[in-house]
Amino acid sequence: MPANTPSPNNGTLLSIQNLHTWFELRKWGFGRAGYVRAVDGVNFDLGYGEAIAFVGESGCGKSTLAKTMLGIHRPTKGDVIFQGKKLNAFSSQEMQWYHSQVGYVQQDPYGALPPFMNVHRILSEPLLINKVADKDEREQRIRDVMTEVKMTPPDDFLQKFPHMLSGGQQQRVVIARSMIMRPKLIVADEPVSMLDASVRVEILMLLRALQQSHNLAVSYITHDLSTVRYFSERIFVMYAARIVETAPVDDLLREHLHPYTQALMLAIPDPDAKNALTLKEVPPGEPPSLINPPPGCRFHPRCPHVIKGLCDTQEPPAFEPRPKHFVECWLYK
Amino acid sequence: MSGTSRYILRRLIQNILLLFVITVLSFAFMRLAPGGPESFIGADDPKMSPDLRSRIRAEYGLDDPIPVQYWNWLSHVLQGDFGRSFIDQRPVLDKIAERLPATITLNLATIFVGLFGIPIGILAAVKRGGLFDRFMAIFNSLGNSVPHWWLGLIILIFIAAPTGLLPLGGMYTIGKENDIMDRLWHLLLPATIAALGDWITLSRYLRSSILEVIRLDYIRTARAKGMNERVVLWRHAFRNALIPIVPFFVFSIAGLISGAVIYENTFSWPGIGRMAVQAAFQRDYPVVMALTIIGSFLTITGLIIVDIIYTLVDPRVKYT
Amino acid sequence: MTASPFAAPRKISEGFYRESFKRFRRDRVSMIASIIFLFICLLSISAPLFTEFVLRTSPNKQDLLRDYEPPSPQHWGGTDGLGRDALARVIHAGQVSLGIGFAVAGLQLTIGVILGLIAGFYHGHVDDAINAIILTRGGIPTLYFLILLSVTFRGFVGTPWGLAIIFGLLGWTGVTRQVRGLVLSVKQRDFVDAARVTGARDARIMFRHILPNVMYIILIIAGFDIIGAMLGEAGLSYLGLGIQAPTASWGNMLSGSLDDFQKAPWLVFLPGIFISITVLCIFLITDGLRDAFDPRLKE
Amino acid sequence: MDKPILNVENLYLHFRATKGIVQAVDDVSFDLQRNEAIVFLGESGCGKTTLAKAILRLLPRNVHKYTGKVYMDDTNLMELDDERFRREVRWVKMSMVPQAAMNSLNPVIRVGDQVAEPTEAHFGLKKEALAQAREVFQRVGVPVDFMSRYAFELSGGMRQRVAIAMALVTSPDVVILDEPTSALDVLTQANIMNVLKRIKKETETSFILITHDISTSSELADRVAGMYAGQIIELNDAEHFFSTPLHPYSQKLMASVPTLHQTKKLEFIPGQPPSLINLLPGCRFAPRCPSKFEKCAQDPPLIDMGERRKVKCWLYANGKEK
Amino acid sequence: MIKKPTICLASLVAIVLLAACAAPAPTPVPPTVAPTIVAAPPPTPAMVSPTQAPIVAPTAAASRGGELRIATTTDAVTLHPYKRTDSASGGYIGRMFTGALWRYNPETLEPEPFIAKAWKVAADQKTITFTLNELKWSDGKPLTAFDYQWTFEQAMKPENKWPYRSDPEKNIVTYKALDDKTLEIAIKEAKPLPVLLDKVDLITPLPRHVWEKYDWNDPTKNPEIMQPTVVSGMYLLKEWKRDDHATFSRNDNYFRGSPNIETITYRIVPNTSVSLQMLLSGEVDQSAMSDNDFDKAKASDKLNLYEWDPAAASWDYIGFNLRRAPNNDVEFRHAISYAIPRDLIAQKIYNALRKPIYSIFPPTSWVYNPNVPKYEYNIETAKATLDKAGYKLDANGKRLGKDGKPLKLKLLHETPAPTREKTGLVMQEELGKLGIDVEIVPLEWGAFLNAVKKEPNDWDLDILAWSVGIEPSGIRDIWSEATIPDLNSVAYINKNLEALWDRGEKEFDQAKRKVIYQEIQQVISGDSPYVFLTYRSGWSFLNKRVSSNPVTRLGIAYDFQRWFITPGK
Repeated sequence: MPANTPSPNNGTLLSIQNLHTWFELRKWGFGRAGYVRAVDGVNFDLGYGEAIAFVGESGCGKSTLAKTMLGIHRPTKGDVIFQGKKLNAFSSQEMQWYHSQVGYVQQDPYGALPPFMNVHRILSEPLLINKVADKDEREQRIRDVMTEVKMTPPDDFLQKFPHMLSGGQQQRVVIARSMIMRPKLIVADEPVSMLDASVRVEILMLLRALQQSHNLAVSYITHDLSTVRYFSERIFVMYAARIVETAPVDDLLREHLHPYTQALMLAIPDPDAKNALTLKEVPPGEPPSLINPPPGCRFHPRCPHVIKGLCDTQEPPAFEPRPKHFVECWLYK
Repeated sequence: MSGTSRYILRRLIQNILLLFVITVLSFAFMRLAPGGPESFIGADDPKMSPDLRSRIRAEYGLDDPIPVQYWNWLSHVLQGDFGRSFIDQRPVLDKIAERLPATITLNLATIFVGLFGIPIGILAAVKRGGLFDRFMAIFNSLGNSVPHWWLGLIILIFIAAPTGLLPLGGMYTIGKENDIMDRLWHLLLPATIAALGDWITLSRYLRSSILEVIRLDYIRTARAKGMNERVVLWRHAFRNALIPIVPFFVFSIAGLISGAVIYENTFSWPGIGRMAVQAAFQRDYPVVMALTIIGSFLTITGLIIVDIIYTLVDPRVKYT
Repeated sequence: MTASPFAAPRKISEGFYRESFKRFRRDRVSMIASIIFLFICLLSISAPLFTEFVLRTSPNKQDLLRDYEPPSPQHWGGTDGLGRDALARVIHAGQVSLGIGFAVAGLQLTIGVILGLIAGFYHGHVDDAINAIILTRGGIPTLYFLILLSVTFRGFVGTPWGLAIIFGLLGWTGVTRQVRGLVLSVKQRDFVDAARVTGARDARIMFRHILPNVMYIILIIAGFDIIGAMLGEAGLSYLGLGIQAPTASWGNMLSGSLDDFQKAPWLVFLPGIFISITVLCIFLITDGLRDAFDPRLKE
Repeated sequence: MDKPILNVENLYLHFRATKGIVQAVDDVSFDLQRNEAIVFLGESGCGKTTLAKAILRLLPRNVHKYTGKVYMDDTNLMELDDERFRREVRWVKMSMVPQAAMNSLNPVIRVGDQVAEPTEAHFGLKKEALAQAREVFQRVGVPVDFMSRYAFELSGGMRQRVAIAMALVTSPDVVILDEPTSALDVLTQANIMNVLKRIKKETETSFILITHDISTSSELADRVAGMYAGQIIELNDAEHFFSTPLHPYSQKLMASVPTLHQTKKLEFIPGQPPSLINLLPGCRFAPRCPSKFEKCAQDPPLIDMGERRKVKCWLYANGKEK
Repeated sequence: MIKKPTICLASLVAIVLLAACAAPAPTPVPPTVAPTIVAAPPPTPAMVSPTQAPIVAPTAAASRGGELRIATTTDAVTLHPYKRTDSASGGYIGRMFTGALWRYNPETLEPEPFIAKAWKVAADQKTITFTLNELKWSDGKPLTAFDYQWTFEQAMKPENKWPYRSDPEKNIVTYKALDDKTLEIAIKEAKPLPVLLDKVDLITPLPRHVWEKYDWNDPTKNPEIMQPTVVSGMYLLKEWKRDDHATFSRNDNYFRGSPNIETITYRIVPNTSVSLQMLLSGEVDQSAMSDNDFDKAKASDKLNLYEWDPAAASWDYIGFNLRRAPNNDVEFRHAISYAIPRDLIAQKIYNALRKPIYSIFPPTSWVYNPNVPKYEYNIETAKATLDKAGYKLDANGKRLGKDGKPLKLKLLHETPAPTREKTGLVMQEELGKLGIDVEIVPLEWGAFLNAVKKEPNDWDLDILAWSVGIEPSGIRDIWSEATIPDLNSVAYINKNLEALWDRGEKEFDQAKRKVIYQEIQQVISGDSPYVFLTYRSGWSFLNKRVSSNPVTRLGIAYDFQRWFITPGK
């Protein structure tokens, strides 16, 4: 069991072990220029019915992690293990089965829906692909799932094309599609960041409700720490392709150990007129390139607490300074 | 070595491979031709005696195994020896070298005239919906629907011949080889007709490209900055609008070299294009082969030049 | 759906294509061009009937005593050097010219779209290989290549099918390049990943999810392919390398009649007008399609 | 209270579209004091970006109605002809930080030149323009040697700073910030907001901040204008708006903002904003409003609640808070 | 000057002409300076057809100088007299080199000395001795019999690959210079004088003193091949820009006196439409043109038209592949012959610039036999002949072969060649009336030759042409069994006929020879291995400012040095 992975209470649905997803930078014609190390050594377990959240800035590799979990990208190293079975070893039939077990909710609902299909067609696709042969059953399931995502009556929507729906409705269709095969796991990659503030909450609540009523495991990926507490049980903070801190939500919000998490918490404002009066302390610089990440701790060039000779040379392992609270930082050694 | 020159070096290497493929293709075609290679060297001439026939076979090495033949041929080509023309026994390269200046002159003139598409495109874009724009739209549609060589011929026969305003072809008036004005006068119609397609396409593309660029954010920013419209157009819009046009030049260059074949035949232009057609009828395979290879070489060189221009126009393009 | 208990009153749905075609239908120029083009196509398809029942002649019926007759009520388009009815011949030649146009477009699109989809979708080595072919093809000037082919395979190049096949084989790279570019961008769109996570296999993603997104571009490319093939055939005929008589095409009628310029100008202008009008119509139609389908104009 | 630096009265900007008239900016009035920052808050499609364009007269071709008064220094900018507006207002009195700096910077011109450009264009001094650009680069925290780079060579944060530098280089009275941080990461966002705050403190500049991001907007706002369906529905000082907003929409909106540092019950607004085409008469929020009553069928006026607070809601018809 | 081989596939000319132009039309061959020398003159006086143009006889007052401008669609490919096979090159070479020991008198068409002052035939009728005139190369060096001998020796070397070597190889026994002025040539078998002259006059001498230094074959090692500097003919090449123009300036050392016209310029244009425009506008004096443009040119007031009945003819025909049925049935061939409207073909396809021909010799030949069967066009006769021969119609109106299957003939012709195409189509139409289907297979020249000559000879009809000289014996090769399939591509075998040819070549009495050749015509027409179609009549347009020689049956091109240009006209 990898060190930074608190074990779930009710059995492991999905286990990520030492996962690396690198992308080759190709030169035109021949040769290669290097790799983008989008996911570079990630471990965690996800229990049945558990909701977890990945938080990180854009480019930290969280979307790649999501796509690797979903089998869209093949891991360069390490394994995605679903119900004890390694994804890498799946045949294409097994992969299809796996895809019926997972759902995917993306950031941009309009982009996630094929523009040339109407809602009915979009929802039929997974059923057809997974060979639900009976037409009536398909219709029944389409209507059921539409009701579940609160698009009622379904007939008002089924013949519509995505561009005729509002952003919130589009995202409901996306959720409906991801739910229609009755999956065990939903990966939601920034499901609300493109939506307006008033709709965001609605969609998050819908997801939460579905998670609880169906005992779904949900992996919620976001850059927005403030929505996390309303949604998930555990938080994984990612920085430069690695998970730097993991803890149950409340623990983490109460006590953030990693300097990066600390900076993040500090930078996120709550709406308050007083904000205008003070300058914030923000770490300088920008996240490193994933082609040549800095040696040692990847945050060390920006870290206010950097220990010379240690942080800049050795990659920190995961420490567990508090129970179930893991952090990759030499400060907690 | 900078990224760009490294890129160009690599392009060159690739292009050598590419030319190699082209040599294999053109050699293979000759072998595959119905009647075989003998048919090209007139071995089916009824007046030819059998011993002459076998002598010719031996001379052309037709009795060697095919890879050997190819290798022999290729090693000569690499030394710039494309063999002798079947028709007049002259070295093919000499024949081509003699014609190349004419073709290059016409092509450069064509490019030059074609560039007039740029102001037309700009004007049409700036005065979008105006009289000029609409006129050009009609002109372009009509101009695109007529084979241009045909148009050229009609002009020759119905305008140039009766009025004597334009020469009926040729590069210069015989006896006035050094008269620049006379040469330009002879270039006028061929270059214009040959450039017509480019003209039309270029102005159309540029127009839509400018219209596209004009509605981008940075143009709005430039306007918001209170720059006057001319500066906005020239400094901010034009260069950006050119970038998507660059691939057009790629096609244009390939088209030029091919187009020479047609227009040189229409306007009695003594370039390689005419030679190609003649060689085709004379089944002068060494010439056709060499022209294909040299035409490819020219095209590829043109494409590399376009690439370099690309880096000049667009700082974002850094080849690695 | 009809047999299903869920058969609900079907609402009129407006997909992208339906909407775009609606816009297209509103465009008067495009509609007129479409009608004329359709008319020319129908005329060509029904050439045997048309010539027999309307012109009351046949394209190959000779009358050496009535050669080079200018247009008259009896021969609307005049007659040629063998006393054949020029209009009847032009209409029959339309079958060949348009046939070549459509065959070339079909061939180029079939090869080009499939390879473009594959190249764009799989990227990597397949893409490199296809790119290498495109690059090689792009490095050879078309006409020289055609001359090379016509020197070696003259008989083949001179037949309509041969010409169509050669144009098709030479021209698909352009289609591939465009389709590949589009696929590369469409592939980035989220619904492709979404389709994959629903378990769709590659072929399904390519043909059912990506292809519809590039379909309208393909329609436009098809127009240009037809134009290119028709004008290309005419150009080759001019050089004497096009379709060989006795098969008549607009191209070889046009270039063949150049000899008759002085004697029978109508023989020059008749195929010229047919080529020009057809090309112009296709040109206007594709222009209209582009406008109708341009997503930016949707606002 | 000083005379406002900018006073907008009854500004309308309507467009023609195939389906009808888009009432993107519909009777907007507000004023702005020197060194004050006003935030226009609203969801996407409420017309806030169009408002910015209307003020700077950056109009598309399909304008249907463009009326109202925009006063700066006693001049009604709406009465100036285009050429004078260009020379005397744009970047002289008012500048703008456009949405998405990547797109608003010309990809083929070095950023230093782009920043220097307004000075050069309006004051015609090439050398000084570059010197000024250098100075403003330092102020917004961009290394001076970045001046010779192209936009694509900069990170998102740096680009945004360049865009801000460009807006500040001519020291205009008013800077319009159109979603200046929306595409950026949290830490970068905080950095940019720091820059803006510092500039606001150091100079006399007034800001119009246009955003949908309520939390971030609170970092700069002195006053808040809530926008809904092309109209201002509430004008309030930041203090009150973020804690006790007046309009039911503002209240609901504030309730939907998740907070990090304190726990609260999140709410949402069912339904969706109306399309700006073919709007029905009456309060535009009424269909979604929990406090809707008969009067809402008529268009409510912008009711003055005193202390520069205004609200467009019948609930306040008698001038009192609910 | 270069000898035309007695027979040549006329199509070779056509194909080369066509090579450069896109609007292919058989174009009149540009005038060659020297007459075509083939055989003995006819005893009858030359019949010169009426001409439109006034004939300005060259006089001493003829003005000297000026430039003759000629537009042509085909440029020469080589100037090597022993490499060229095309007529354009032949034209250029003819301007520069003269070698003809004798020529036909343009008026009487009888052999007369030319470069040779006189000749003497030995008693064995095998050896002939020529005495040469006082001759100079253009560089002033003497042109001697040794130049002839040297050139002959070079040309006959197998490695030098003279395309027309086989004929002299067969006939010539000795070819030697006895002194500077005397050339002795001997052939294998005794022949009558016209045949003898025909066989021995084959060398255009090259300047040995220049050429000896160089390689014979390789243009890179022999600059004279592409740019001759020392010539024997009327003109020197001044400039040659390939596919653009060639300029010639006069040779003052020409043995018959320096020509009047100072320069000749050929302009190469891609097609006859353009060259015609140049002719009409006066930009050139003489031009290639299509038959169809004849009327237009005739109507021009700038041009003079010259017309003549040519002494030697080029005629086209439809050949029957005699290897297979039903072509091997002479009745069938006769029937087909009846179905060909020669008059219409001549008038409509060739714009009346060709005339019908019924035999292997045109009516202008001294051996012409007017009594050969003509098979005048008559569809009913054709049908009747077929019916009689047992080719019946079936219910669908299709003609059945002897095997009971419907007849389907495969017609090959060369392409691109519009007149052949049209002829083919007429053929198809007319045979259609007989109930016979004709499948037309147009083939590019090389492929065409292949198809016609090579196994399995899968064809029934072909369209071709022969160019025939004045001397009748030269044409025998195409009828001999030995030349199957090269020249005798139809595989026509008739032993009696071959005996007649032999006799014709050995008979010394011209009158008896005529009888023999008339009999030959009778036999061939009776056998009908070909359907003879048309022969080309002579015509030429010249700008009025150019004054040529009087028109004879050799045309106007003889004695070109006397042509002149009236200045300012």
